[in-house]
Amino acid sequence: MESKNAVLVTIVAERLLRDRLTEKIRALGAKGFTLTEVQGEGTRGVHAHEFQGPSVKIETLVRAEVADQIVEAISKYFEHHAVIVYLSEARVVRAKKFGS
Amino acid sequence: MESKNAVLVTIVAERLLRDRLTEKIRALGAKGFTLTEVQGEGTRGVHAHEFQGPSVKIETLVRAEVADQIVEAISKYFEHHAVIVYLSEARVVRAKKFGS
Amino acid sequence: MESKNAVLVTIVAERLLRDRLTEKIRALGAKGFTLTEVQGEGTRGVHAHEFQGPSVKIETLVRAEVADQIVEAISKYFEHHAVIVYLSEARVVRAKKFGS
Amino acid sequence: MSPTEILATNILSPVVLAFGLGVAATLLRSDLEFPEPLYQSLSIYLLLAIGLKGGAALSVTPLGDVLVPAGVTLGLGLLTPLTAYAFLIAVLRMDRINAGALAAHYGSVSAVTFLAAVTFGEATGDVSEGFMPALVALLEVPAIVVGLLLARGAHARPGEGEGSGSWAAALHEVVTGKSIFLLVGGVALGWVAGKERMAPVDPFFVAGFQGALTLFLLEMGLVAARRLRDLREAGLLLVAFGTFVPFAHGVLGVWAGGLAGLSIGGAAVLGTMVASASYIAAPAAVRIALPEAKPSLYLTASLGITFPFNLILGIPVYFALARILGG
Amino acid sequence: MSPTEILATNILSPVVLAFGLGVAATLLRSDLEFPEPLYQSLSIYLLLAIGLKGGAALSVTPLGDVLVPAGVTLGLGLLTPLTAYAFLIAVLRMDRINAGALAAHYGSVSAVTFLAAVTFGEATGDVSEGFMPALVALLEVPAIVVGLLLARGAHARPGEGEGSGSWAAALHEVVTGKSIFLLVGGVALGWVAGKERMAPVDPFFVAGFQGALTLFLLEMGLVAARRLRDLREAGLLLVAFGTFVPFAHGVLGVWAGGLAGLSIGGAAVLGTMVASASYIAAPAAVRIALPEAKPSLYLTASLGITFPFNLILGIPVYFALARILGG
Amino acid sequence: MSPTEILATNILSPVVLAFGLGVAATLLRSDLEFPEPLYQSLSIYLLLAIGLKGGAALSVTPLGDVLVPAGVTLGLGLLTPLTAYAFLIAVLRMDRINAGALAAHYGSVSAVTFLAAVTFGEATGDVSEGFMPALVALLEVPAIVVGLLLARGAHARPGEGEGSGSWAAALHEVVTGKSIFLLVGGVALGWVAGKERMAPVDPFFVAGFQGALTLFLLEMGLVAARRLRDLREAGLLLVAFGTFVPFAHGVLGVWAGGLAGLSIGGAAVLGTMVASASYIAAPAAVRIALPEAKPSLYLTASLGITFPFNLILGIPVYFALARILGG
Ligand SMILES: Nc1ncnc2c1ncn2[C@@H]1O[C@H](COP(=O)(O)O)[C@@H](O)[C@H]1O
Ligand SMILES: Nc1ncnc2c1ncn2[C@@H]1O[C@H](COP(=O)(O)O)[C@@H](O)[C@H]1O
Ligand SMILES: Nc1ncnc2c1ncn2[C@@H]1O[C@H](COP(=O)(O)O)[C@@H](O)[C@H]1O
Ligand code: NA
Ligand code: NA
Ligand code: NA
Repeated sequence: MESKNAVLVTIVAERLLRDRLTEKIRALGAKGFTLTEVQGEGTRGVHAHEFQGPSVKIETLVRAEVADQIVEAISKYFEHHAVIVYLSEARVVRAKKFGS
Repeated sequence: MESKNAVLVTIVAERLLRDRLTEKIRALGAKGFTLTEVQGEGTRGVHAHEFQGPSVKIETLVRAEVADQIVEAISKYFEHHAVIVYLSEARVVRAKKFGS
Repeated sequence: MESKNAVLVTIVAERLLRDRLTEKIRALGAKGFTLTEVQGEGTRGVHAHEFQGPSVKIETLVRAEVADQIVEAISKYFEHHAVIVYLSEARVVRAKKFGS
Repeated sequence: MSPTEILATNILSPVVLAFGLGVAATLLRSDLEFPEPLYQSLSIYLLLAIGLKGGAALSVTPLGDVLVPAGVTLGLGLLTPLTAYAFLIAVLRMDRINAGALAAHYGSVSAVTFLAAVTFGEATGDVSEGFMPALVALLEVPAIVVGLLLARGAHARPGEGEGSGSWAAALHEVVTGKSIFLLVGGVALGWVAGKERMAPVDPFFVAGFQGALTLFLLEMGLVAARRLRDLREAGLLLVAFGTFVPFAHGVLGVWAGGLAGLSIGGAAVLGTMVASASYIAAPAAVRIALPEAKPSLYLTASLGITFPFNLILGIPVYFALARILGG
Repeated sequence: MSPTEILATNILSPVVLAFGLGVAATLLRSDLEFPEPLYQSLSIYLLLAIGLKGGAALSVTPLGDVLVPAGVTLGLGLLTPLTAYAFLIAVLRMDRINAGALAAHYGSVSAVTFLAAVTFGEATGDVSEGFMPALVALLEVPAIVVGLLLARGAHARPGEGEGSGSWAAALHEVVTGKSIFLLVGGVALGWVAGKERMAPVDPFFVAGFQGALTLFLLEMGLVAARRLRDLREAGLLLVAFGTFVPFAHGVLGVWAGGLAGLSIGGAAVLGTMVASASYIAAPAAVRIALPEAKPSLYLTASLGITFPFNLILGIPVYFALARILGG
Repeated sequence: MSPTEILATNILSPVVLAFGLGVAATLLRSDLEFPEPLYQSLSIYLLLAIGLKGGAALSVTPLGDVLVPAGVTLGLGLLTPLTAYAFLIAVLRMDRINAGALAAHYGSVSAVTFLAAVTFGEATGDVSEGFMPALVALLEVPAIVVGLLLARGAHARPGEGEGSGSWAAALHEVVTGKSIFLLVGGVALGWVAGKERMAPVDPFFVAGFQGALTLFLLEMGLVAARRLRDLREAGLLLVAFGTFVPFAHGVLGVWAGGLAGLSIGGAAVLGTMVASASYIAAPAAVRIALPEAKPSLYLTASLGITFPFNLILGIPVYFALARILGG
């Protein structure tokens, strides 16, 4: 099967952002996402899971433009929330499924 | 330590495919895999976890040819099952361990 | 936002190494990490989770030099422990946050 | 008891109220959610507990008393998938794959609905036979097989990517699937050990049972309410099927239970079993054997329509009916 | 009982000892840890169980007996965030955002501290009114709202990246947040079902309760001890706030409870409620409405300072006080 | 009771049947599996509950009655690793690292096997002393240390990548490892609180215990059966070791228990403790101190061979023996 490039956007955030972030990425054109419960440690040291439950890792395969918009949208939360986002390359089949 | 390239194959699938997929990738030459329980949303919207338990994410480091065969094998499930697969580059030490 | 390259180091290890590994990567300059509980199968076939609980996947975004040092440090465990490590490319914003 | 009293007794029971509470949580968009392992642990506990209770009861029941009810139950397990299937093909003009999938669900049993009926009987004094749980196992398996046969007959080509394995895999799932295994295994364990040896585990499996069931129904409410969204797409015809067919099955079950010589409570519980639609064992097996069938269809029907219908309306009606026929 | 006896009764209770055991585990760097779902499941169980118990009691209590205590509780819920806020601004010179965040916590209630007080009362014979859990719900909500208002008043600009949604979202969280929903929902369920219909679930929710609470406090010890590290940074002033203000609130609560006509046990439990600081409902709401407030600050104060303080010292003192005032 | 009756009583107990059910599930390739957190939660509950029970009993036992049994237990904890080690070196010609690893396991205790023995005694009327759980803690720790010393003596070079830390880390794990911490902590808690203060938590920790244990053994069956595969590779010699040595240890334990003045039940339970092989505390410590030892070896032996052997055959035999020696 011939495969195409897509961008894998990975977001790790404290749980309370979960629904806001998934709605956001859907609104920006992501066709789906995979959510994993994780624990983490960063520079902020918010041990949010004690009252929020575990943090969430949200992974979504999208095309480049969408990826940049997601990063843009999430950067709004950088100042006050425990959240990071990073991009990596991925090759997918059924590129349409991921909006490429 | 000198490192070599390997391909990281990531599969996200509804739980009932778990054993079939792990057996398949082993048969195709994967030397191992890492399995994570995840939740997800896609275009199909099978909320399978209600009766199957959480979906599974299967990650396996293999060499390029094996990676393509795995994608080939999994594409059989695209039509009717909740499953996606994508490839990304990784650098490993002990390349032998991963069949490279 | 302008983004920079970082290296994503992924470690999968039997649980008892968890604290040793997280301390190690912090000592080597990682600014944070994300930890996921996983199951796995490899060439060693230590079903450690029966007495240790699930294995752990540790992901940390660092700059290239740190990544290599982490691989170096972890290779000490290759002989006798259930552990793997691999590197992949990632693009991050707020490069400082990840020591780049 | 007057009809209204019977309805009240049901709606005001902790079990039904907990279900309502769960629905409310979802509708109010509360962030209440059960950790997945709690849901799984409660099902394991409940299924095993039912089995153990039924097995222990079986160990002190003369085989003769069970044979006829068992035979009748088996018969209903073979018949009801056919009636459901016929209705779907004739009235809903549904394709045979999805019709077979639904037939498997409506022939089979919902363990929780069964438990709600037993609980209701205890509250109203119409206690059912102790061996009823053993009949659940009898009713669950054949119905699923019949449903799959109805669909597969229409569909020589094996499930994609699974070769002929899929059919075998489905049968294997039907018989060794966790819910059926726990139920049957529990019956066997309780029956072999016997009522007396089971006494030390009663505080855990018997005394704690009602509370655990209440907690589980809270979660069921959360899950079922999420299905309500899908109801719109599902359409009125599916709602009609999900209420009318179970009701018809329920009446049939109560009547057959009476003929089989079951007590009023027993007949009503059997009616509820027949009326209920599986949403654990059946979906798992159907997803394996009929991947092309729409899960949203059978899950919405059994979980979003039929489960609440039986829980709130069906059960008290089946009991009232059993009294009329039985007394 | 002599003061020392009262202290002993408290410290030697399984609940407090379990907390100590948890602290010890963390200090000894034991690898003991509770799986996250167990922690979540125990909270769901405990909160629902309190609610059910309170609701069932409410169903057999003449409304008249509850009105005055309810009014007084409501008043305390509006007052105590103000006193906490004033203290933080005046004495600790804290910025208004963090002061408001802490005020929300100290006005609200810690369900576990409440339970420890009820348990202590049962051990010493000063049993509290059965409807006290209903008051917990009353005390929890308004205090959080007042705390947020105090901070937001100082801060027109809405929380980053959430637009005006954040304020609404926070209110929504306060009312439908899982801990409050389970508590209020449990009260409603128990009250609607009534004491008699709740009987079958008692073995699960009532008999098992003390043990589950003990297990939960073991985990609380693990969690609280992890906060001790942060104490150093927190500094003496925060420790002073985390002990003095709760104590003052406790005295106020005991006194007001007496005036409201509560029994000695009831007054002491009300005092404990007022003295306690929320570490589930409040943090969740505050994190949403005031993301710029420091979680390490309010979690360390409520979980690392005030919770142990009330558990070990506060509760017996509030009971002793209630006896002096009440007897 | 005739030997066959004794065997029957054991095999037909819910606990043993549940283990068999778990084995069956694995052999039938059922998809039944316990969520990891349920397994962890049940172990936490069981270990803490044993400890609390033992501690509460200790609080009402004159110290004099415990001293001799305690001393004997300690002695057995130092001796049995040596006998196991000698057997492995002499008969199996095993390298000293793996021999030491296994010695640590066979000197130590399997809490679940201990519980099965206590349960069996209650079923047959040979009730054991209430303070037995305290002896479990005594037997567990020293044996592991001796086992590690035997291996380490052969092996100056510290564990890879851990520097000299590994040895200290292992000792730390032995003493603060979760299973031992819960057991010892539970004993301490129950002993300090005293029997009377523990009464309110009894419904949770005592009444529910047998059922929880049954559920846990179902999971143990699932896990142990997975080990059967590895048996082939393990070979007959390991099977011989995993049955003969425990049996010898068991006989020794029963005899020594009698000398120590324990009741028939007590002696049989002590025998079972000595005969059993740890599969939680020991593997964790061994994996840290002896990473080069083969986990498949010690887990297969203790979990796949010795655990079922003691559960099904050993326990009734140790009780029969205790009767012959004791009566
Ligand atoms: N360098 C990093 N590598 C991987 N994950 C990180 C890193 N820094 C932060 N995280 C994750 O992002 C979450 C929030 O980080 P922070 O906002 O820095 O506290 C943490 O809990 C981690 O899960
Ligand atoms: N664009 C996407 N990015 C990440 N994960 C996805 C994406 N689409 C689907 N998935 C995952 O694949 C599963 C099946 O997708 P689907 O077959 O589209 O329902 C979903 O449950 C998600 O976990
Ligand atoms: N080829 C692979 N791809 C992905 N994960 C692997 C692979 N090999 C090993 N692992 C992971 O690393 C752990 C230890 O591997 P091993 O030391 O080979 O037993 C396994 O439990 C897996 O989770
Ligand atoms: Na049915
Ligand atoms: Na308060
Ligand atoms: Na031993």
